[in-house]
Formats: sequence, structure tokens, C-alpha cells
Amino acid sequence: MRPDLNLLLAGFGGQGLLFGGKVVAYSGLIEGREISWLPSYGPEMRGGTANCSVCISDEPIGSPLVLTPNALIVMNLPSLDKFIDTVVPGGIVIIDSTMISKKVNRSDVSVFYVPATKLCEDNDLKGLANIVLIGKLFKSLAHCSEEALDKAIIKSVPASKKDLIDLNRRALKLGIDFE
Amino acid sequence: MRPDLNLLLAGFGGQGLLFGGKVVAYSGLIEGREISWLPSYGPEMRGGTANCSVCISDEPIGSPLVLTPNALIVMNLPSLDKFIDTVVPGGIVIIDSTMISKKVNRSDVSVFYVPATKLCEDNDLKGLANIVLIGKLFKSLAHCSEEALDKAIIKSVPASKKDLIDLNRRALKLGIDFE
Amino acid sequence: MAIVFQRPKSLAEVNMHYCPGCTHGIIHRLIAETIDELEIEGKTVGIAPVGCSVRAYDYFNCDMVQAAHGRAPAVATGLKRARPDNIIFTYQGDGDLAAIGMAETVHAATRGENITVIFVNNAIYGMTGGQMAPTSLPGQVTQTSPYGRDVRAAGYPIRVCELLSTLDGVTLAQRVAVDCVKNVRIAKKAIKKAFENQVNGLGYSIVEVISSCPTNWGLAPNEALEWLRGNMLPYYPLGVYKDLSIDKSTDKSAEGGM
Amino acid sequence: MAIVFQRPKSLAEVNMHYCPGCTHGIIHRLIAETIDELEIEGKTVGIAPVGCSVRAYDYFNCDMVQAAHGRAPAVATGLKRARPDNIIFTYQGDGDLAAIGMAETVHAATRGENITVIFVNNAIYGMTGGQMAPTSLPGQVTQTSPYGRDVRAAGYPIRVCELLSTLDGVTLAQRVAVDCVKNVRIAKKAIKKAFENQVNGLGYSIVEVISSCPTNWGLAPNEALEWLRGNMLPYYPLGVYKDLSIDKSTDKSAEGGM
Amino acid sequence: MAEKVLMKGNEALAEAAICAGCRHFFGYPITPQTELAAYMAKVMPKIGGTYLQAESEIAAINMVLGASAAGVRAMTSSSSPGISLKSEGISYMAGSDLPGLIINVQRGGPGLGGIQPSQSDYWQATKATGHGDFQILVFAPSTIQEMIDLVFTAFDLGDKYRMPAMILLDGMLGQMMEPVVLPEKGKISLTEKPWAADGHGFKRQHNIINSLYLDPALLERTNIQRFERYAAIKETEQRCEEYCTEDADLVVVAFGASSRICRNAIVAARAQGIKAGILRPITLWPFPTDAILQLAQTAKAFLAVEMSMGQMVEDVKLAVNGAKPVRFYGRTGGIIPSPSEVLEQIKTIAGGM
Amino acid sequence: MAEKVLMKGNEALAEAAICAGCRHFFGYPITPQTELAAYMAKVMPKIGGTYLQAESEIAAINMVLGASAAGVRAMTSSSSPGISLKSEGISYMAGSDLPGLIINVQRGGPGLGGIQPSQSDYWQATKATGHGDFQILVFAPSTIQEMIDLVFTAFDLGDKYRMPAMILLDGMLGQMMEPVVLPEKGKISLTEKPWAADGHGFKRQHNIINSLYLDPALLERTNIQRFERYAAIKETEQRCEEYCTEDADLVVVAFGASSRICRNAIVAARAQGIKAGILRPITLWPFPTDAILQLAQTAKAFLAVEMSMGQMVEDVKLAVNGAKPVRFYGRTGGIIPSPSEVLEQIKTIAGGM
Amino acid sequence: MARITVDEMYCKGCELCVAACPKHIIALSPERMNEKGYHPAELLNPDECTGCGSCAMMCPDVAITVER
Amino acid sequence: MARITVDEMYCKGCELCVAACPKHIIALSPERMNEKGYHPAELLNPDECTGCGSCAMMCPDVAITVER
Ligand SMILES: Cc1ncc(C[n+]2csc(CCOP(=O)(O)OP(=O)(O)O)c2C)c(N)n1
Ligand SMILES: Cc1ncc(C[n+]2csc(CCOP(=O)(O)OP(=O)(O)O)c2C)c(N)n1
Ligand code: SF4
Ligand code: SF4
Ligand code: SF4
Ligand code: SF4
Repeated sequence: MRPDLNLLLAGFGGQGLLFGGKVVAYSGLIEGREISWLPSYGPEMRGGTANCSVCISDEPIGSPLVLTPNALIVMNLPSLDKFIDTVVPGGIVIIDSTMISKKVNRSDVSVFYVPATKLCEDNDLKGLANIVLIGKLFKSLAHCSEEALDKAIIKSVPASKKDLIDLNRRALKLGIDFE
Repeated sequence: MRPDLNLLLAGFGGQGLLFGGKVVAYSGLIEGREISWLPSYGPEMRGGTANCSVCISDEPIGSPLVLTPNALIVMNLPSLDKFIDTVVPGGIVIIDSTMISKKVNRSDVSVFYVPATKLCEDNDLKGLANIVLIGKLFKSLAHCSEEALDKAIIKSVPASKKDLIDLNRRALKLGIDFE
Repeated sequence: MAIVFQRPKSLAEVNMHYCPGCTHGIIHRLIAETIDELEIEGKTVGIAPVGCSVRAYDYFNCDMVQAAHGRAPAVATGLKRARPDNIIFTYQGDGDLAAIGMAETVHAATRGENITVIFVNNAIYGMTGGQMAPTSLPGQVTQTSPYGRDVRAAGYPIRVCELLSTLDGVTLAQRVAVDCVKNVRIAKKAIKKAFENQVNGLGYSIVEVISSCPTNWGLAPNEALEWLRGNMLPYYPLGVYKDLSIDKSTDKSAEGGM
Repeated sequence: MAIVFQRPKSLAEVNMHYCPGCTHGIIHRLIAETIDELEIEGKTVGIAPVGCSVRAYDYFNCDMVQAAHGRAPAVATGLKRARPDNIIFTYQGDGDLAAIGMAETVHAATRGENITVIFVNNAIYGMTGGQMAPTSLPGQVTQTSPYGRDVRAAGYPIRVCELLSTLDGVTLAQRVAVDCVKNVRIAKKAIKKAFENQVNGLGYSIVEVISSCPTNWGLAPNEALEWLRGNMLPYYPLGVYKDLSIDKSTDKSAEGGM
Repeated sequence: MAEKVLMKGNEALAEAAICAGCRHFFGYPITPQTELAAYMAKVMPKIGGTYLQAESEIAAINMVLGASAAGVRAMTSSSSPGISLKSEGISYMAGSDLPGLIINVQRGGPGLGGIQPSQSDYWQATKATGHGDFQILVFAPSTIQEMIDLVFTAFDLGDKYRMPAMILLDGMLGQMMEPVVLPEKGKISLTEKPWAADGHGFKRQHNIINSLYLDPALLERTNIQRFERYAAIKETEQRCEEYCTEDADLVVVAFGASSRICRNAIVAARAQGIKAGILRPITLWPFPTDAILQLAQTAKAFLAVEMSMGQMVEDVKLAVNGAKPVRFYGRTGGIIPSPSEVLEQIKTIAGGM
Repeated sequence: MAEKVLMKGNEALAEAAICAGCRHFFGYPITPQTELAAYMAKVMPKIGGTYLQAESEIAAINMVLGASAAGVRAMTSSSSPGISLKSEGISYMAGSDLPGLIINVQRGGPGLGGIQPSQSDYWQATKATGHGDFQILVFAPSTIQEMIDLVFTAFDLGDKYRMPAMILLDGMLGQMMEPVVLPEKGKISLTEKPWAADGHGFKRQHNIINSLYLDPALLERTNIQRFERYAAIKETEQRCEEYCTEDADLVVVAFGASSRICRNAIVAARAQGIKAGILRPITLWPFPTDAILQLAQTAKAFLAVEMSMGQMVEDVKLAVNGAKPVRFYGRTGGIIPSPSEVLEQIKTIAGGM
Repeated sequence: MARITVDEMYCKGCELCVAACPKHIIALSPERMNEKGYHPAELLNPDECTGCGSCAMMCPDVAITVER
Repeated sequence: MARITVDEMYCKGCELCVAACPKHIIALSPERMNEKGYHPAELLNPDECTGCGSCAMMCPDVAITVER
């Protein structure tokens, strides 16, 4: 049995966290696993917080709400402060360090600082920081095959925006390659 | 203990049955007895049927709905047909014989035929047939004192229509005197 | 001798429960005649409101649906969207259409729903025993305006045709009365046009019929018609408030029914 | 140097949750300025609607009541009847006022309730994520009119000022916009007049404010104002649709507030 | 003692409300409660009060909400379909902790139903007068005198606990006349309402009347606090009347109109030597669970009699909790059961005990 | 087998309804069900169906009533406050014997409440979706696949029994995505509706869709006949799913979102050697009373877990009828309980058994 | 030659036809009373009837048939 | 002499003031970012400010104080 993934993605609304979560969810589905995806947003249309729970498991998923993630992707400070203590010991935390300068002081989790927003700006991939961070997640956990991840991108991008697929692939690679 | 009165008044809407019932009810109230008055009408604003239940008793009144009257006052044929069989044996039935030509063939009840509408027309008391019939009721049952009945008339007529009191008194007398 | 006037086929052969002299009956007849003349009984569905005319479902020989108080336009919308080929009419009193049902009325109108609305304005709530209606006149005594409608406390009457005429979705808005032979004939024409518009897919048509309520006005039937003429007609001027049926029938594509 | 412009006192010192560039904030400010200038904060009670401005109760320093979707005019009526000396205003979006709340709106208006209604028309349902509103323009793409508002299926937009102007109870009906400095100044005047009317007991006043929703229109804030000018203003002409305040203030007895 | 006068239930309710200090009535006409509104329309203008005929039941309840938010005693009245329309507004009032009196003169349902008396809105009144977790106080008078008294209680407890109160009756009680003694006017003392939105006058922070809590934790806390109040009410405010229950083998449970009929049946049953009694809930919420549980120790069976297809019977069962059998007898659609029908039921059950 | 796709609950409901032959959707926007309407707005115009954004929830339900009266499959969706507004209309539909699908994606209440998931409209759905004596079918899916399946069931049974059906879910299920297999299109056979008001075409007597019965005896008869149908439904249509209940000492009863959480808790409890199981009602009305009564013979205690202050627990108690203790654990206001909280409850109760 | 027939089952004696008749030849029957208790309308002077149909046009209960 | 002050707590960087300023002397700060993650507006050229208040008139977040 492969290990469960209980992923929480958190940040501002508009940072593409829900889409990122969808890519991860599809990567699980493509490998025939049980998955769930659950968004949660504040009442603001813009500028509010948004987060997304993704579960991947070989067992049917009970609660789709990830309260104690074993992987956390954060893209703003309030979310880091809010969720950092919920990560289970041994879990991983991936931080967009362009958006968050603070450092985590927990030693029982692995923390990765990825300047995803900056990387995207530098590479003409504006708005794809979310995907960079997912690249990093994949790199750290290898929760699915690279092929599944690629298919997940294809599945997640709406049919009308096919041209975005390649941009997403490039962002993914930025994250995978980032040391 | 005085006997209970369970009176049902029935006829068309507009024949003053509810008012008549009110007079009877007040006559009981004035003598310190328990009383209830309950109207029931069909959905039509005009020309429908209307009936009214009045109970007078020395005990608290349970159901105010008179299903088995010991006194029935009827002013139209459909009501006579509908209710004649509900009168308890020994009860009395008072019929406006101007409105209803049919005769009752029950021998276990006392039936009085009073051409109340005609009497009123003849005596310039249009619209007071109801009260004539109540006069008859009083004459037959003596369910209250004559004084109480007079007070009941006074109580029942709205303050703004004081001049009606005497007309009602006259109608009452017509009923009392009718043989 | 030949019969030149008789009960229309689409009117059921039953005694209507309306009070003696209540003009609801005339309006029913005009609708039934229209249905007969347009030969649409088989595809007409009428909607009875809550009000004195609630039992209209027993009086027309077409299929009928009884709607909740004020919701006839919404029910009509559902019926029409489900069966665009059917002819749908609502029959509504002033309480129904202009008080509780105001939102549904305005919106069915602005949507240009391809339906026919017969609006019976008798300036009172008939069925519930004579309360003030949104169309009761200033000073009018009713059960709930016992000292006469005080516009400062109870507000002003609503002129429905004027109100709805401001909406782009409305094809026909006409006010008629059934107080005399002449007006009844005009009313018939208006009602017929309102149905024809629907048959032709021209959208929302409303005919407001100034009607009497002898019972709750406390008047004899003929006096009631007198009162109607003397009091209601000045406040609710008869006439065509909007009529796009000619424009629309020449340019069906732009506004046609759905 | 002296301060010539600053945050009005009646506006709470909190960050409003509106999206960047959403003109709800401007309208809030104009109301707060008016309350300050008329010195009525202590007796004003505002009513927040359901819509993006639902949290208006946190933004004004006067007493506030949060009403059910569309029912602000009814709540306002209750408040005003209970405390005629208080100054009651509602703040409502187009979904709130013109869709679900249409009946309450028309009736508060026809009653001539002595209240002030600030109607924010942004041609969309903001809070719920951009559905078609009763005021969405023909052809406008929204979440629930993804192919553009098809007037044949979804009906025509409602012009609220025009509609309400037909009602005798309305004292002031004016449409303004907050797309540029000049219009904001006009809007301020209108809003102030709408409050003054109430203070003077003149009855129902409504100011329709054409406003932007950059988020759900999918435009940058300044682009949104551009779109507003180019698309909304032609459909919703600015101006005074009805103003009886002068007539009424000279003849208070006839129409005075209750 | 003041003189007894004959009064219709609907009119007595109106007069009582006025005596209890209510000066704001908002309603929409519906049978069988029209006399109530008509009475208000007559009296309110004369005493400086407000009678306002709203454009709908929805508007009416929201006007009540507004007036109540402003701190005055306010009320509305309607009948079954109208109460459904008020349900969102009632939920808002509960969620905003606002008092206010709602009268439901029930008629037969569902839908347009009929205009004859019924008790088939029991569940709506006691479990779900709207969406969400909340309760309202529900009173079920059975005489016109009691109606008058309960109008006072409803206003007082509503103000005390800051929640809506309903008087649930039926067309029979609304339209019948009985002798009543009217309360003396001007003897009430109204609760202070420092929370009211009536203009802060710069004397306090501004008040907010609101039912929105975007933070679920806050909404939960608010709900829990409200339910603590409900728990206190359940402790202290259960009311019922018992008749011949001390030694009763069979306890009939019935409220309002049907309780009157059942009382007749009990008298008849006793006359025939059957040990029957009646417990009449006066508060439907809080339901008099404690008294029923108590009787469950001595009684052998219960019989719920309702003018519905069976709704309150579930609350009786919940109270009895399986200890004794609970039977049901009901009439619906506007039919009032007769004492003799109920007696038949009593005899059948007694026979099987 | 068809390919699995990821789909949001709200969208899956919409797609399922379309597959089930529904071409008439009438709604009014409200969170958290907006995706459903948006989906309909996108698809309906392309397949010749009707998506109509009504002016209000009231209009929407009455449009459903109209379309259903005309004989087509029609539906609406909303969330808690909107359902209150629909309650009069739902009562009319029930009273007129009309089918129609109502979706309630519940959020926290009362009043405006919040926009987070909740189950606090249980009573409203199962006891009093409006005034008068009536029931509607209520289904509570717990996965998105089940949502799809139950949409079909709801339409089919609604048509069969001529009554409204509700799918009661919550914001969590509405907005989450799970893999689903969509049903193949065009494989449905729709019930004949000879009663529909769709124009008699001179081929039959005219049809009347109506809920008014001025004669109480007739209204009573109609109600009784309807309740006979209800009784048949109670016999045959109760549905639930059990997990680990065979030997369970403690049976958790939970539906929808909370049942998923409870299932996690049961797994954890079993891992700790606690004999716990779960019964998940799929139909809330008819409530799976029979299955619960059955378990009451073997289980030592029950625990109802709800996202409310406690509503379904009463139905559990009524089913168990005092045979075993029934406990309650709930969160409200939009809070979803965590498996560990539920596990704590299970442990406490198991400890005391 | 013309004639009206009043169907007494429908007539409620409202007198709208009476007022509408330009020839003033309709009146309620002083004696006859129908099932519902109304005195139905009747044609007083059949010879004068022109069959104009005014009465029928105003009859709310559609009780009148006109022949000509 | 005139001056505007932008309260950065309120500013959401919407640029309505930027467009409203007749002197074109307001811009979003390219570097600074407030707590909510917005680049607040700032006065580029204080000397040119006439204190006309156009910016303040258009600021939806009432972030601007004008002195003159
Ligand atoms: C929701 C609801 N509210 C109120 C009523 C009671 N009611 C029945 S008819 C009616 C008004 C009737 O007036 P109108 O629409 O003017 O028709 P009319 O009877 O005058 O023809 C009312 C308020 C109801 N049945 N349902
Ligand atoms: C009874 C009810 N129906 C629907 C909703 C959901 N809802 C919240 S805000 C809103 C509409 C908002 O649009 P609008 O009134 O135009 O204001 P805006 O957000 O655009 O400022 C709706 C439908 C609700 N809360 N209550
Ligand atoms: S009450 Fe009035 S409207 Fe109703 S039937 Fe009688 S006269 Fe006509
Ligand atoms: S969604 Fe639109 S209306 Fe609402 S705050 Fe944002 S921009 Fe303003
Ligand atoms: S108008 Fe018709 S109902 Fe009236 S009296 Fe003449 S025939 Fe009879
Ligand atoms: S208008 Fe106001 S919120 Fe917008 S950028 Fe300028 S100062 Fe900031």
C-alpha cells in the first residue's frame, strides 16, 4: 500500500491554489487511487484567503477535509502562521519564499523554501507559482509517476485553454529542478 | 343544575344566524353560565351556507362545536336536510316556514313551524326573522329569564346602532307570541 | 330564429360561486369566448389565483392549475417553458397580482414571458372579506382601512398598467372595464388581442380589467357599477398603455416568444 | 496646511472587505459624509442587505440592522414606524432590490415610506460570484448567462428609477454614477438630498448609483469604470426621474412623513 | 373583578396584544385570522399605534423584525401558508436574537388546503419554523381567556429570552366567542432593550442587529450560547394542565381545540368507569416532557389526539421514551374530532390494557 | 466501465439531472450551490433545455411547480435560507401531488448564518418543509457518485409517488471533487403522466392541478390517501448503508458529510479494539427505522453525529424507542467535526458501556 | 322577432341585465325563486325584445341565451 | 502648497486615484507592499500636487487625506 497524501494548499484567493490541488488530485486519480479535493474560501471575492485540501489514498476517503496535513504548500504569511502547527511530524512544508520571508522553526518537518513567484516572473510564467510549488512537491514526495503528473496537467487545463499546457509543464519543471 | 343548551342555527349567509346565536350566548352569559359561540361558513361571500353553534352550560364547555344539538333553528332547506337527523331525541326544531315548506317527519323531536320571514315582512321588521325564531326558542325552552334575554339584545347590538334595539325587541315578541 | 348569443363552450356548465352581480363572471365569459374563437381550448392551460377566482379551475373547460397566492406568473412561466406550444393564461386579482405577487408580476413582464395575464382590479380583497388592496382608492373604506385609506399611513394605490409599461418585455398593457355593454365589448377585444399575441409568439400581454365587488363594497350590483365608474375610472384611466403587437408581428425574429 | 479632505467620522476605521477598486467604497463614503454633514449619526439606523455590502453593518458608525435578502425595505418600514424620529436608510444591490426584493421595493415606494434607499446597480450579483442580475445588460456575459444575456430567454434589464417613478408615493428618484470625480460629486448631492428629504419628512427617496464590479466583470478597476461608462450609462441614463421635494416641502401637510 | 364580555378569539388576541403594550402590528390578510387584523386596523390608529397591511407575509415578518430591532413590541398574524412564507424571516429573527409575536391560526393543509381549523403546523412551529438550528417559544391556548393571558406571557418571555414567540391556535379558537375578562390597561412594565438599533445618540457604541457570522467558530459559539438559553427555558418554562391524571391508566395528550374535545371525552369515559385523564400542553416548545415522563410512571398508556395526521405524538413518544405505549388518533383537513370518536378510542385502548 | 472523471458535487448533480432527463431548471443564486446553476446555465441552452434564473427562490419553486404540472421533469436548487422561502411552494407541490426535485446544499443557520457546510435543515426537510400534513422524499448522499445515483432515484420515485423529492447535502459535498463515473445518456424511460396539465387536446376531460379542498371531508380523504402512499413508501423505500455493525456495541448513526468523518472514526476505533460500527441513512425520509430497530437488539448504545445541534437524533430515538441509550454529538455553524473528536466520543461512550 | 331565455339554474337575480336592457323589458320575477333562493330575471315584454344582447353582455352568470 | 497622504492600511492598490489625478503624479509604489499584499499608491511629485482632491474623491477605500 502506498502512503496516503494529505495535502493542504493555502494562500490568497487568486493564487491558483485550487487549480494546483486539482492537478495533484488528478495525478492520484490517473494512478487509480482514491482521491478527494475540497476547496475552502473566505467570503471575500478578491484578496481573501483560500485553501484547498487534497487527499490521495488506497482506501476510500472519509473526511476530505485535511486538518493535519502531511504536506503543506503555502503562499502567504497568514496561511503559514495558521497552518504550520497542523503539519504532522515528518511532514513536508513547501513555502513560496517570494511571498513569505519568515522561516519556520520546527525541526520535525522538512521545509523547502522555493521563490516560486520570483522564478515565474523571471521565466515569463506569471501566475504559475502554484505549479512550481507542485513541481517541488512531486520532487520531494514522488507521490505519483512523472507521467501521471503530466497527464494530470493535461486533464486539469480546460479544453479551451490548451496552450496553457506547455506553460504549466515548464512551471512544473522549474519546481522539480529547483534545489 | 340547569339543563345544557346545545343550539345550532343554520341557513344562508346573511340571514343573521351568527347574530342570533350571539343573542342566545349573551343570555347565558348574563345569567352567569358557561357559554360558547362558534360560527362556520362556506367559502362563498354571499349566498353560501352559514351556521352557528351555541352552547350554554353550568360546566366548562369542551367542544364548542354542536354536532348533536338539542335545539335547532333552521332557515333554509339544505340546512334542514343536513341537520335534522343530528337533533337528539327530545330536542326541539324551529323552522322558518316562510323559507322552508317541507315538513319534518321525526316524532321524537318537537317541531315548530314559524313563518318568521313573513311575520317580519308584515310587521316592517325586514331582516329580523332570526330574532323571531329566537323568541320562539325562548318561549319553548325558557333557557333564561326574560330579563336576561332583553339584556342580551342590548349587549349584542353594536353601540352605533342603538336604534335597532327596539326593532329586535319587537321581533322577539313576535316569536314569543306566535302560536 | 337563430341563437345569436349563448354560453361559450369553454365555460363549464356549472354555477359559478361568485356573488350576485360580481363581474368576475363577465370576465370569465370573455376569456371563454376568446378561447372558443381562437379554437385553442385543447392547448390552453389556465392558472387560477388565490382570491375569489380561486375556483376558476372548475369554470373553464381547459386544463387548469391552481397557483399559490401571487405566484401565478411564476407557475405560468414554468408551464410555458415546459410546453411552449400551449397557451397559458393567468387570472389574478389585485391582491394576488399587485401585492404579494408584485415581484413575480414585474419579472414575468420584464422577461417578456409569452403569456397572457388577465388582471382583475376590483380595488379590494374579495375572498378574505374586504380588506384594503394595493389598488384601493384613497379614502376608500375597507375592513382594514375602516376610516378610509389614509395615503400617509397606507400609501398610494398602484397603477399596474402604468408601472409595467416602463418594462421592455411588455408587448401589450391595456386597461379596460366591464361596467357597461360598450366597455365589455372593448374588454373582449383587448382580451382577445392578449391571447392572439401569445398565439403569435409576441410575448407578455396584460389586460387590466376594472371590475366590481358589490359584496365588499357594500353596494347593490348596479350601484357597484355606478361607483366603479364614478370612483375607479377617474383613478384608473382606461386605455392602451403599451402595444407593440403591431411592431412585433412584423419583426418576429427580434422579439418572438420562446 | 489644513486638512481639506479626510475619512468621514461616520465611517468606521476598518478596512472594508470590498475588492480593490470596487466602487461600493465610494458610495459608503458619500453616505458617511452625508450623515456627518447632517449631524444625524446618533439617530441614524442603516440597513445592510445581502450582497457584497452585507457587512456594511461594520462600516458605518451608526446603528445597523442586517436584513434578509431583498427585505431591507420591509425592515426599514418596521424601524421607521417604530421610531419615526430616526433616520433610516437601506443600502441594496441590484439583486437584492430589483430581483428578490422587487415587491418590497415597489410597496415601500408606493407607501411613500419616509426612508432613504441607496440602490447600488452594478449589473451583476457580486457576492455570489457573478451571476446575471435583473440589471445585467443585454448580451452581458455572466456566470449564469455564459453566452451573453439573451433577452428572449432571460428577459430585459429593469430600469428601476423609471419603474418607480410611476408611483405616487415616490418623492425622489435619481440615477447617478460614481465613475469619475464629476459624477461622484453629483452622486453626493443626490444622496444628501435623499437624506434631507427624510429629515424633512418628505417620504420615499431612492438614489440609484451605477457602480462597478471589477472582479466579476473580469476587468481592472479603471477598465471597469470605462466599461461602465461605455455600456451601462447608455442603458441607464443618469438624471432625476422624479423630484417632488420642492413641491412637498412647501406643502408639508399633504404628504408629510408619518 | 372586571365584567365578562363575549369576545372572538381573534379579537381577544388583538386586544390582549394592545394591553400588553404592543403598538406595532404588521400583517397580510388570510382566513381564518382576518378579524384580528381588522380589530387592529380599527384600534391602532386611535391609540397612536401602527396597523400596517403589508404587501405580503414576507414583508410583514420583516417589518416585525425591523420594529423589534428598534426595540418595540411588534407582532404579526397569519395562517398556515402565510407562516411558511414567514419562515425565512422567523429564522432571521431567531438568528438575530429578536423577540416578536407571531400568531398562527392554523387551517388545513398542505398547499392551499382549506379554511377549516387544523393543527397540522405543529412540526413547523416546534421543529422547523425555518432553516437552521433554532427554536421559538410556542404557546397553545385552549380557551379565549387563556389566549389573552398567553399573549402577555409570549411578549414577556420573548423579550426576556430575546427570541420570537408563536401562539399556535386554529380556526375554531380564532373564530369562536367565549366570555373573557380583559386585563386592565397600562399595568405592564416593559423590559429594557439596550441592544436595540434605535439610534445610539452618541451615548453608546453603535448596536448591530445581525445573524451573519462568516467565521464558523463564531457562528457555532453563538448557536451554542443560544442553545444554553434554550436549555434554561426547557428547565423552567414547560407548562401544561392536567385533568384527572392522578390515577389515570390512560393519559390523553392534546392541546388547543382538540384538548377541549378530549376533555369532554374524558368526562364521558370517567362516567363509564374508565380511568382516563388528560394532559394538555400549554407550551408546545418547550414541550412538557417532564410532566409526561412523570405520568409515564403511573399511566399504562398514552393517547395523543391531534387535528393532524400525527405530529405531536412524536414528542410524546420522545418523552415517554418507550416506557409505555403511545397511541395516536387524529383527524385532518379541517375536521374537528367529536368527543364520541375520542371516547371510542379511549374505550378501545382501555379495553386492551 | 466508463472513465472516471473528477467532478465537483454541485456539478455532478447538474449533470446527473440532465442525464435523468431533466430539461427544466429554475433557480436563484446562493452559496454554496452556485456551481450547480452555472453548470445548468452552460449546458441547458445547448441541449434545448431551460435554464432560468428566477427573480427569487419563491418564483423558482413555483416555476418548478408549473413545469411539473405540465408533465416534465423539473428541478431547483438552493441553500438553507432559500429553502425556507420555497417552503410554501413545496407544500403546494405536495398538496397538488406534483413531483419535482429540490436540492438543498445546506449552510450554517439560522438567519443569514454562514456559508460553511451544515446539516441543520434536517428537521425542515423531514418534518416540515412547509405547512400542513405532508412529507417529501429526502435523500442524503455521502459521495459524489452517490449523488449522481440518487438524482436518478429522486426523479424516479418522485414521479412514481407523485411527490417532491429533496436531495439534502451540504457545502462540503457540494464543493468537493471526487472521481465519478457518469451515467450513459439517453437510457432513461420516463413515467407517463396522464394527469398533467398540458392541454387536453379534446382527447380527455380537462385536468386540474390543485391543492384546494374547501370541503374538509374531501381534504381529509385526500390527506389520508396521500398518507397511505407514504405508508407504502415507508415499507419499501427505506435505505441505509451499514459498516461494521454486525458485532457493534456502539452504532454511530450519521448521514452525508458527517458520515464520512464518522467512518474514519470507526476505523480508528476498531483499530483500538472498540466494537463500533456505523449506520448511514441514505433516505432521511423515509428514515431507516427498521434497520435501526434491528440493530437495537444487538447494539448496546447509539451515537448520532450531526453537523447541527441535534435533529436526526430524535428520529434515532424514535426508532430505538427507549430500548438502548442514544447519545448525540454535534458541531454546528459550519464546523465539520474531525474524526478524532468523534473517536473521543466513541471512546467515552464505549468506556461507559 | 327576437327572444332571450334566462337559464334559472344560473341566474342570481343581480339585475345587471335589468339595467342593461335598453328597452327596459327585463325584471326579476317577483314570485319564482330558484334553488339557490334567487328571484330569476324574466322578459316582461317579449314583443319588444330586439335581440340586441345587451343583457347577455352584462350577465355575470352567463345565464342568458339570445335568439334573433 | 498641498499634499496627499495615503493610509497604507487602507490602500488596495486599485489605481483609481492614479487615473483620477489630473496631474498624473500618483502611482503605485513598485516596492512597498502592505499587510494585505497590495502595493500602495504614493505621490510621485509632491510639489505639483494642487490638493484638488480628485484622488480622494475616487478612492474606494477612503485611504487618502488631502491637505492644502
Ligand atoms: C400566502 C397567502 N396569503 C394570504 C392568503 C389569503 N388570501 C386569499 S384570497 C386573498 C386576496 C384576494 O384578493 P384579490 O387578489 O384582490 O382577489 P379577489 O378576491 O378580490 O378577486 C388573500 C389575501 C392566502 N391564501 N395565501
Ligand atoms: C434568500 C437568499 N437568496 C439568495 C442568497 C444568496 N445571495 C447572497 S448575495 C446575493 C446577490 C447579491 O447581488 P446584489 O444584490 O446585486 O449585490 P452585490 O453583491 O452585487 O453588491 C445572493 C443571491 C441569500 N443569501 N439569501
Ligand atoms: S366577494 Fe366581491 S369579488 Fe368576490 S365574488 Fe363576491 S362580489 Fe365578486
Ligand atoms: S465582487 Fe464586485 S461588487 Fe463585490 S466587492 Fe468585489 S468588485 Fe465589489
Ligand atoms: S344579469 Fe344574469 S344573473 Fe343577473 S339577473 Fe340577469 S340573468 Fe340573472
Ligand atoms: S484609489 Fe485608494 S485604494 Fe486605490 S490605489 Fe489609490 S489610494 Fe489605494
